[in-house]
Amino acid sequence: MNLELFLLLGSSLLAIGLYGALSQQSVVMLMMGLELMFNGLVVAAAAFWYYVAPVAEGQVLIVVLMVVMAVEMAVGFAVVTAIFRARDVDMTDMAADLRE
Amino acid sequence: MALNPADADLVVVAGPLTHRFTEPVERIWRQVPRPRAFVRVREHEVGDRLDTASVVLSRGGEHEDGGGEVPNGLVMADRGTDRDGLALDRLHVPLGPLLPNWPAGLVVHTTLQGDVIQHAQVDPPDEVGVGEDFWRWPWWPAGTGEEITSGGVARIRLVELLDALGRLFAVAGWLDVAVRAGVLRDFLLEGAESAWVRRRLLRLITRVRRSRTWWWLTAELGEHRHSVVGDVSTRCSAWLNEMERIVVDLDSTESVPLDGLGSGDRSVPVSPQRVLPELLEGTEFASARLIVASLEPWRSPDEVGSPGGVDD
Amino acid sequence: MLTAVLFWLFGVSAVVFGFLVFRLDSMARVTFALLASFVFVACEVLLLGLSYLGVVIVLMMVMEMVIMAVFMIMYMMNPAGLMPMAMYHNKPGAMSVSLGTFAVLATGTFLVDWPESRGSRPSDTTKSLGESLMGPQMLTMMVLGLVLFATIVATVVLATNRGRYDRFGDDLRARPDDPVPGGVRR
Amino acid sequence: MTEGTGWAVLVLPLALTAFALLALAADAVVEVRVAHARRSVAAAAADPWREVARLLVGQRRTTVAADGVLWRSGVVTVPLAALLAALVLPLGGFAAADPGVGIVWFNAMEILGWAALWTAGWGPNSPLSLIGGYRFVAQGMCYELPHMFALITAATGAGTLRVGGIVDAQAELWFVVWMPVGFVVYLISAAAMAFWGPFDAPLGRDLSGGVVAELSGVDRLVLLTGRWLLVVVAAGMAVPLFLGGGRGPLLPAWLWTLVKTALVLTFLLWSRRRFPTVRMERFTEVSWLVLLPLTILQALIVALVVLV
Repeated sequence: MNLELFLLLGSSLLAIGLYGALSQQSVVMLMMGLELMFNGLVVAAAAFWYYVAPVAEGQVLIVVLMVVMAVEMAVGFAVVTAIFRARDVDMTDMAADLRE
Repeated sequence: MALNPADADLVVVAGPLTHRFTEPVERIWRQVPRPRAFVRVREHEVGDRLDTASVVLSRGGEHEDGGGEVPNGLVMADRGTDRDGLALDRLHVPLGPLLPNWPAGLVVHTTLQGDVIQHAQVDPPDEVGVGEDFWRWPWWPAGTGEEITSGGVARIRLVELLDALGRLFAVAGWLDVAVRAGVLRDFLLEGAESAWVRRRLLRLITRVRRSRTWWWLTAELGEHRHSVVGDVSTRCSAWLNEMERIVVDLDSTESVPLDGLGSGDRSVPVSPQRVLPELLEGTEFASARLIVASLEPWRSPDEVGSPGGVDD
Repeated sequence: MLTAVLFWLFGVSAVVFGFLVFRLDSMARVTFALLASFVFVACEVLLLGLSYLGVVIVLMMVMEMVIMAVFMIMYMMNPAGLMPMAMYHNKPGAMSVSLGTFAVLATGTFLVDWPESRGSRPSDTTKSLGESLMGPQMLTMMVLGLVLFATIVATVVLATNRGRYDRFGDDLRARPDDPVPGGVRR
Repeated sequence: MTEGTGWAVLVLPLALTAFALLALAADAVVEVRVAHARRSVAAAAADPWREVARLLVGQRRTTVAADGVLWRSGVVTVPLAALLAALVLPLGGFAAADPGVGIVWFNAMEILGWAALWTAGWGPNSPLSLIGGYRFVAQGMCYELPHMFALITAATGAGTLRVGGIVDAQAELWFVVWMPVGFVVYLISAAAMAFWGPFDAPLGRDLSGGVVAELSGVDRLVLLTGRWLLVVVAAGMAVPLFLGGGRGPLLPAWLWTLVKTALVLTFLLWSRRRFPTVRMERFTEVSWLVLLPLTILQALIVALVVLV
């Protein structure tokens, strides 16, 4: 068990999340991808705290990450609700034509 | 008594199994897990058999049915606008004819979004087959020329009201009071001493009246401008008042003329087919159950004029 | 030894469940696969001695994912996954981008010469976090609070279609006109 | 506070189940009196055992297009959540574990119930079960925030998140005396988290059992046992948080803990009979507009007292 292994775990979660965020058509699934990416970041931040710099700021970083996740979820769902109400769509491709 | 087929061991059919109930009872029987038993009780055997029996009434619809495509033989939900203006999935769920604490035989076809009833439709009442005669039993002797007392009339009306109240409290999850109402009803049917009944009944009425939670929970529920009076609170309150009023008649041996039967202060029964959809649409499931339970026990319009039926 | 076994157990499970998020058909299962992934990551965080953060991740993610499940069922087609369907766009492209990212990150992980740990780990991590948030990192804490507050206001405004004028009438004095009456009557 | 070794983890489920069975038997006896059934008290007290035996031999059933994985895992998670939360429950001066984040641990484990009940309601593909699951989510949104503030109030008063530390902080004055709002809100949320008493809508009669409507046999036994364990654990946690833990005259600490737990449990059993089921459409406003501000105010007062 060392820093590299934790970072590898974090990177794989981030990569899976990225794949989901890029490939999914549905806004909700896209958010799941984003959440998974943040998940990877949390692992990396915790590992850096433990192996490199065990200062309180490392923990604060994780708190910030968690708040970002919560905000991202809340805003995401509010936007989806608003779009859904207005246009009855939940797909990114369909939402894209809102710009036109 | 089990609330659902999953919790049951024994299916007891009390009374005749008419055409309307054959299919629902069969469906329930299929859902009961093994080990299980099926009992049919005819009218005069009830006492012998029910000692060991738990009666099963079950909810009707198990799975969604309705529009949409059909993959693997399953029916998918379709969509419709909800009360917040979002187009969401709808389920078509029939309630009844067999459902715990539900007027037996009543079938309401509902369209649910989450637990909000978007649309309700009631099956025509002429299909109702059983149970109606039960409430007329004090008038049976009338056919044979026997005398009917106002005490007897009060007794049967109390039984009827306690049954309705028990159902309302059970649906509201107020089990303790529901059980007490049920116990009183059974003792009344067995012909218990009236002083004892009166004492217990008044205690029950006081307890319900004093419960702030109860009135807070049922106020402004099931109000409708045209079809019915008041909300669940006022209907329940009216039942309590009526019980309080007629419980003093229990001992009366005054004979009642036949044409005077059934007249009195009972609320005007309403046609569920017309009223229920108006009352239920837009309510949440729990409220809908309360509203159904707060209406007089199921009576079809063709009962009008028969003894024990309706005011004229 | 035990911690090494646990690390691998939690780590592999987190990745597997993370991958399942984009493999399963049923939206309900997808949500709870994501939750499982979060919980295993929380276990890793606990393994690293950050007890408060680990437990809070579990607490927060369970709530978040249950709420998410409700939204998933509301908005997604095919919530139960009974009708197999794929909703992807540009799958190969996404796959190559994510594999590329992973390759870069993994190489970086092993190429970089990570510095030795400086400072010692505090005995009570919770206390050190609290003191930091209430001391030197107070500004961060306040910004986070404001962001959360702004989020609450903004999301409610975005998501609702009824304002208080719809509820209370023009002079805001009428009794609220709600589809279902609430418990406080205001 | 002494922390338990491995055997405590084994004993804990047994002890909690025994306590739950006792409470169940007492409840069955009360039920017989209310229902005027012509049965002896002894027969009624044996009811729980008979029910356990009945469910053990009962057939497990499934439904059309059920989501078996989520369904069963939801069912199992209910008792699991209760047991995990119970790990920090002190008995006198003894607990299976007394981590520095005990309060947060308790809260997090008890929230597992959200996921458990929702999936258990979702699994069987039955509308009534699903409505039960949704009801618990709505209930969770109502009780959770006041509940958290009640926990935080106790932790603030003691200046620690460790359950043992909170008990020690009540050496002179029980928290219930100067945090009455926190205590009352805790009792309300304890009933709500165990979907118990006036908050039993997820398993409501109007839903024919709701979440348990499609459960039979062992599955039903597991979920209902989990519910009783949750009630016992929630009642037990009120003791170290607000009732001074094992403190009291004459009797040993462990016995006082049991007595106090039994008292809180009796209150929860009584309130189930006393009140009709509270519907969330009515309770939401009360929770957010009344309970939440009150608990925040209580926490603020406690914080000021601690600081000054």
